[in-house]
Amino acid sequence: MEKLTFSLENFEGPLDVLLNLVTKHKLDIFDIEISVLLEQYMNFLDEAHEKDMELAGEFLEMAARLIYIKTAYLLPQKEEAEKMKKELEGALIELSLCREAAAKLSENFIGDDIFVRQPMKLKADTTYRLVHDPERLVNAYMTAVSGRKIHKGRTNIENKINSVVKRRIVPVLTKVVHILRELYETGEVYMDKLYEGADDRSSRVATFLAVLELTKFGRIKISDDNMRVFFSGDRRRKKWKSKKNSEQ
Amino acid sequence: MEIKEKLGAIEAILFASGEPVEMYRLSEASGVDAGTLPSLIRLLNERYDDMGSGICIKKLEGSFQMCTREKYSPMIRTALETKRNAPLSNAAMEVLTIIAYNQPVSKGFVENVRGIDSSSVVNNLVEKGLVEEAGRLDIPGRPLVYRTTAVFLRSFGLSSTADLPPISGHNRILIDEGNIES
Amino acid sequence: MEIKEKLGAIEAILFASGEPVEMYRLSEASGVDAGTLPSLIRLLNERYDDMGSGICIKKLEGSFQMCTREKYSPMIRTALETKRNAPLSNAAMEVLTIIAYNQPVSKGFVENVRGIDSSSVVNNLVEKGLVEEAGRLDIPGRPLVYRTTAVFLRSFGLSSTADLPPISGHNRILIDEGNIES
Repeated sequence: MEKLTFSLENFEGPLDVLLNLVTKHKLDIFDIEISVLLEQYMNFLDEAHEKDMELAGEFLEMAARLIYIKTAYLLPQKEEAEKMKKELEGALIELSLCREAAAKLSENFIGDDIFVRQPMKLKADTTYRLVHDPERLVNAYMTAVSGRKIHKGRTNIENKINSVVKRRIVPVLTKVVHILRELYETGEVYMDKLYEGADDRSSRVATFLAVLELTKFGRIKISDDNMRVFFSGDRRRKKWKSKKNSEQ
Repeated sequence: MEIKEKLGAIEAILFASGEPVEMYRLSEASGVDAGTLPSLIRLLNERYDDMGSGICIKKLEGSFQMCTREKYSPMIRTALETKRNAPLSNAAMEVLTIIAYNQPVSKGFVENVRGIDSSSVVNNLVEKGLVEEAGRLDIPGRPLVYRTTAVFLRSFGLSSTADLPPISGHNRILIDEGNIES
Repeated sequence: MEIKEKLGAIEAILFASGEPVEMYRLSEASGVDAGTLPSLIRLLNERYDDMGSGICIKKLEGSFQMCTREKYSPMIRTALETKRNAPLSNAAMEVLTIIAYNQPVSKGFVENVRGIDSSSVVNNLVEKGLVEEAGRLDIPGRPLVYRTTAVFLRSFGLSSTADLPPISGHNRILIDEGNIES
């Protein structure tokens, strides 16, 4: 497949990238091959990363989302995966329809060719005449100030996090990051340790899926007794072992 | 009042107001009842056509506005010494389209369709007068919702949002706003 | 160019300009030579007369200006004044209260609180006499600040801004804008 050579700044967010990948690789937008899309998307991110560009959170979030969908297909129950894939396809179809409509609409732009007049400056009395209950002021003020929170401050971020968590995307990604971090430090880690602090079901599922995904990618291996995970390459593991031996 | 005078009054009011004038206001001020108004406006426009006039009256949703004809724009630009504006960016067109076809919608809705924060693009469209706020959603955070304006209609040669070109097969982008804001 | 088109161009230019347009500029932009211009304007005016049009072209010292006819002035005034009977929009109410509870404040402050450019809403409140300018801020750009007026107090049955109904929790949004010069 042709390699993508465009860079991050040419794109309006991750959906835009996906849509380009779908078009470029002639994927069926109504039935996307998630693994192909994921691979291409990862290549794209790598390339963008190589150019020393800071990857915005939403680009990583999308990677996690794709990984999650792909992983969910490994589960015996495929409904969740199907649902999430459909959601993603829906979003892409929507965006492409929207682009089509935008292109069509912009052909009709005549705004620059039509001129209007400024209103005539007449001495007309435009003083406001209606009378209201002063309590209306409080209501309006409270609404105005409540609106402030969504633009500034924490609520916005919280909303964002909530919506992400609701889609259960971040848990898998954070678990992937968590596992890799553990492994980078030590080279090998006990499975139990990975589940430490993962009290709720979704968090445990996320850990499980993260391990599964990393194994499937060949990034990590699981010991025969299913007790430990380690990097596929042996080097670090030995290092860890020798370190451990010296501690003893 | 003679019809001639009614036509004159409508012209004078639209000319002086500059901005779009709502049907009821035009009716109230000119003394022409709202039912007759559209046919008189049609009469005026026919007259302008016949004479090859430089002006015409556009219907923009429930309002009327007097404007110049497209074909004279180069001459007007010379006289006013103005340049063409930079065309709308793809991002701006995209956001404008999302708002136009789904209005009224919140910034959150737009962000959801585009998969990227579009707040500054929306603000920019508001500054350009193509989009305006249209109340708030009755959900936590009470986000503002936006709709297109008369300037938008005029700029794209539409007289109502109902005239927006249909999106291939879909009339609306089907997302329930309620789900987005959860 | 046909005469019809020349007339159209003159109309369009005068319409869009609003202000008086010098003869040489009108001639240059419309492509009609200055010598012919007065006769074409006369032609247009005759036509307006015949139709009882609400507009006409006036000659002022080497310039031309398109205006409304005197006799329609009362109707125009009515049209402009009918706007004042329209109740304040929610957006206008919000902006009004932000100014009322934090006055004097700049448009920038209002925009900050609402997250959206509210310049036209503020202008509208000024036009309605509910809000007025109250000096400039001593910060870069020297933005104008606004305060409420006596009309505002009357509209809400208050005798002073000290009587504004209290707001639970926070009385003012604490953003220091700097010093105000009156």
